[in-house]
Amino acid sequence: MAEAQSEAIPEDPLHRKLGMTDDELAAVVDELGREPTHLELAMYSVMWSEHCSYKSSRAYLSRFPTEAPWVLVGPGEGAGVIDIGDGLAVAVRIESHNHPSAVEPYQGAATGVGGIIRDVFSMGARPIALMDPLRFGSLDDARTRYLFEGVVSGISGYGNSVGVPTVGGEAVFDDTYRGNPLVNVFCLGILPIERLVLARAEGPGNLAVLLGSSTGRDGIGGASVLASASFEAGDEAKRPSVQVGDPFEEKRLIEACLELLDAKLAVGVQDLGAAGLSCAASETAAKAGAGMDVDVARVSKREPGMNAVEALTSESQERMLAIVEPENLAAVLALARRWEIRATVVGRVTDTARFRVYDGLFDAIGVPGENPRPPIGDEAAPVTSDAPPIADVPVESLGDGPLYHRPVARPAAQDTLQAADPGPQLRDKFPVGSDLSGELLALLATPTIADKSWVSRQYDHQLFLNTVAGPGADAAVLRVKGTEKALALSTDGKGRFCRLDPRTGGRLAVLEAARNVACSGARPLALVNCLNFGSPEHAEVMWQFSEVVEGMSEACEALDIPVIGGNVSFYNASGDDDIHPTPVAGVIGLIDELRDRPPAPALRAADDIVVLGDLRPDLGGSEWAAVVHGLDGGMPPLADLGRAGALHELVSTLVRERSVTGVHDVSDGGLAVALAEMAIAGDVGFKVELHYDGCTPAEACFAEPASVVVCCVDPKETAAVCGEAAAAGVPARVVGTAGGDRLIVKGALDVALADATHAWRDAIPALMSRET
Amino acid sequence: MPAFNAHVEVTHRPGIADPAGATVERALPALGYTNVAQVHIGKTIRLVVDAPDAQSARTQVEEMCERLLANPVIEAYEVVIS
Amino acid sequence: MPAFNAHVEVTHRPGIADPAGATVERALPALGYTNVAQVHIGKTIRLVVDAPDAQSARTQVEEMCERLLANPVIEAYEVVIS
Amino acid sequence: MTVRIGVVQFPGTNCELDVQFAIEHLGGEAELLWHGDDTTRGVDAIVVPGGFAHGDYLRTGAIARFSPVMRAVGEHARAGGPVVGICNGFQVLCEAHLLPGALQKNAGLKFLCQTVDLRVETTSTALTNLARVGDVLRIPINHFEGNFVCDERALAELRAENRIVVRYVDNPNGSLDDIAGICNAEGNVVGLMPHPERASDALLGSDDGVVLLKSLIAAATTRATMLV
Ligand SMILES: Nc1ncnc2c1ncn2[C@@H]1O[C@H](COP(=O)(O)OP(=O)(O)O)[C@@H](O)[C@H]1O
Ligand SMILES: [Mg+2]
Repeated sequence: MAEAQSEAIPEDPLHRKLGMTDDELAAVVDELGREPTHLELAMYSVMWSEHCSYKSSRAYLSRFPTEAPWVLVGPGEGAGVIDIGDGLAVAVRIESHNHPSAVEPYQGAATGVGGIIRDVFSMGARPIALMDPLRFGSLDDARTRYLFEGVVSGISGYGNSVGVPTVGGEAVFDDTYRGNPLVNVFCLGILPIERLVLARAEGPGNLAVLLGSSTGRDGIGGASVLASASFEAGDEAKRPSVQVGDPFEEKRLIEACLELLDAKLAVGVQDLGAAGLSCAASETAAKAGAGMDVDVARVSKREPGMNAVEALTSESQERMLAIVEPENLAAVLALARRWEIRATVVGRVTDTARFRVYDGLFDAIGVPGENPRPPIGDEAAPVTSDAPPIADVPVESLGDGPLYHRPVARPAAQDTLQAADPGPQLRDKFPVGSDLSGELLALLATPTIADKSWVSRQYDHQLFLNTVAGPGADAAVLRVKGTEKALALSTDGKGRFCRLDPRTGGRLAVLEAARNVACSGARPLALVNCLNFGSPEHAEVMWQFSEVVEGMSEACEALDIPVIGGNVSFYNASGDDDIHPTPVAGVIGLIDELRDRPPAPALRAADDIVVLGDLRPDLGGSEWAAVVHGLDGGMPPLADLGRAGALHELVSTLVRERSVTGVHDVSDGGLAVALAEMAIAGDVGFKVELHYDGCTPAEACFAEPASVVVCCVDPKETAAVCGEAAAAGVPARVVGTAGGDRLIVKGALDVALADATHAWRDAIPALMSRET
Repeated sequence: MPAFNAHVEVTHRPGIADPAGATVERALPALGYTNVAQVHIGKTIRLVVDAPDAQSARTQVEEMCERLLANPVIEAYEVVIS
Repeated sequence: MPAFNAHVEVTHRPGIADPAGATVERALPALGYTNVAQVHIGKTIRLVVDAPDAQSARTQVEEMCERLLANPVIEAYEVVIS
Repeated sequence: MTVRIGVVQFPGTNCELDVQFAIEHLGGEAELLWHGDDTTRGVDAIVVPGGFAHGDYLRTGAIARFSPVMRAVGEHARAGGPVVGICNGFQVLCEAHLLPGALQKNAGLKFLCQTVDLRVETTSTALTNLARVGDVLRIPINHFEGNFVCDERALAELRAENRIVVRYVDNPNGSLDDIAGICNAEGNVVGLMPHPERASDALLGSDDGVVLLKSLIAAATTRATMLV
């Protein structure tokens, strides 16, 4: 490696500029038995970054229960895959694109959608649904409105065009996210089981074919220090780190890759995401226990003068790597030509167990034209050069990043925070007999609770003719064509609860998603999670992280839901303040037989209203206490896993049997808000009486107990429903009836349905049309 | 105050992908134009602004570009006042 | 054959509504620009065309405009060759 | 007799499988027509479905209309064969001059996916022959560029010749004269922004689109009979 010697890194602590510690560099030197070349150092720095290596979180993630007979692929692949019977499987993945979206909301969100979709079709699944759990600061702030507007347009612009409907999501507003919005995206795909493919570079002699966009200087990030000619500080600012998404390219890639897999023309497929080609090529080889030679000269570059570091670490969008047997190459190139996508042989699988990069290894047959005029391909790729590699490392070592056990400490202020129970103050302020009508209207108009049609109307949520229940339902329900089955999806997670008590908060995130899925009559099959946290270098954040993972794991175990994938996003902070710990749980449920539409979260006139579950005065972290009254301390609601499981099973059964005409779970805003939402959806009022031991009327209305579901029941069925509840050990109370045009909780509130509807429906549009 | 015509052209910053331009470039050969390259698609904004003088008109329009008309993170712009 | 730079500006035909321009015009006062009117948003296409001379380059680009780059039902265009 | 309905597929089209599914669900037979093939393969009727042909870059439908298949579609249309453009397909038919006018960005400058009420204005078309004038159908729209515009002469002609096929009851996008769909002078070429295939099954919330798709199948049948 004569060349490597001459390129050996200077005294200058370049590795630190790349975000590597001295120990990490020492580990690289140890691994290689020499100093790394610039290119090698760049590859290690991206592959060993927090984002790619999970070095701070890996130690905890193994806590999640991941096994069940129906799990085909668990965490660690592009997407988790479960068997849903009938020869079909479902691939699911969730990911964050928080930081890119804070810099450029439209493109940040758009490329987040593009990336998650690639994860899903890289498994051989056709992506059929997206969800977008979003968190922003307060909409009173103009910058937040700009971010919110941009993120929603970005998801709409990319998702609609690429042809994957966005069937649900969340939009939560809390000051903790002011400087650091959370943009998580969830994608689900469906596949015949025999098309399942893993990202494996099997078979020495097989070719690595780069499909899709040309490679530009986008998103090179930290490695740009190396990419610039003179290693002057500040140079990196000149490079575009914002990536621009091209949904049209991605749409063609989806079709081409699925056709490729249907025709069995590829033995493995992997998307290019973080760390670009260096990650995709080395990972596929490492997973197969093989080696990989990459020819950087063959990478189709968007700009002149790009060097090897740039070509290998670029995060240009809409690119895939397919591992192809040489005899299938011609067919692959023909298929790529039909879909007008670029296809270039950039590497070959070896049996060396090493990842080697060459600048000129293959002969270029069929001269690659200049961008952007595909289809471009080569007919074969014989080796023509015997120049030494410019990088040569053990393939395993790139993926084997360091593992950190960072300091963990419960925050000193945690006790004080938990002791600040909002209950007593609110009890003083709203004694029995207070008129709570204004409180209800205020809650309905908080953006977190208010109607999200402003968002979901911008999303195609119907493509593929599967959407039985879309935005507005507790869980999205998608029929599975060709079967009687349907899938139910929900994403949830409340950062305020996790801040008060992360373990309980972790449990609550899982419970809420599972509860929503139960409301559609489904049983939960799997969970994916996106863990959004502050800096792992803060011991308090690591404590929150470990507790949340513990809480989520406990809930998953209790409810028997395997975790099949996830994503960790650290370093989320507004200024110096870490965000509230915010796990998002995405639960996928299965309905075995769906013949007609499941009951909506709506009231039907003249039906009885039945409340199932334990009402409790849990106000800590509630929308009413924290947002309406600014009291954000206390303990989160009790998360009794056994009680929750019983409730979910009962609700799911009642819905499946169609014993209820409407159903909705209690979450943000409490029981009164759940009832009001059902009234608005059904365009009918209600009259109920809420008196419970230990709860004032205000607490009964606005507390957010974890396991409560409201049902609307045909009076002829009420006795039977209560009987089933009793048998399941779940409290059931008939609280009143639906009817009229007023929302009435006796002795507590009385609001015109029209006023409630306006408050709820107009809140977000009014804020978004604000001009200052 | 006199009125000035401002003409703003907003383009992608160098190095930022231009999918629309690339797609048009790919389509042209099929229409018989094999002699066309480097297609880039941008945006123009024409407006009339009241200002004491051309210099002040330019300053204001440039400020509008930074704040609203262009996205400085990915776009470059050019202002012509007449 | 020499290469020419072509710059095409596509605008709304007079009488055709320009919703994007109208929206920007409505947004500007809130940012403090009360002195702006007649906002129109259009599109530019820049390309490089090989042609024997400037006149032939122009003829070809105009033909591209008629056929592809602009929609004569709603749009007008202007070509500058350099 | 089984009629064959061709559904055009451009790169970027995304509603082709939905249209095919909905037609087959109603007993028709549908097959995809690849944009690069200069033939309609003898189908009896053609749907140009929704989506984002060529990414909608430059202008919706602008690039798609040059695909080889569009020459064959034009021929089919001029010979009186039924052609229906849905959403992006409507935009393509306008660009291809098979229908007058153009579709601009929605007045609110936002993408809109929502179910709207449509009033049927004429039944002498390939898409409405089984409906009744005045019927109000609940059908989803799903577009950013659905704001129909044309010059005054064209509008006068559309009105005079009774060629406005469906109107929005509550105009969501600023379309001229509340136009949601129009047809050519013969009524065999129809373009509309709403998606009848998305309202073809009560399980999905509405089956008001069935009458439109059945009309298309009927038009295809008539056409096939004529040609026999
Ligand atoms: N960002 C979004 N994208 C799409 N749908 C959304 C979004 N935010 C909220 N929704 C939809 O609005 C409805 C209400 O959301 P939410 O209040 O979070 O429901 P829940 O409390 O049942 O979890 C859901 O159907 C959800 O899918
Ligand atoms: Mg819910």
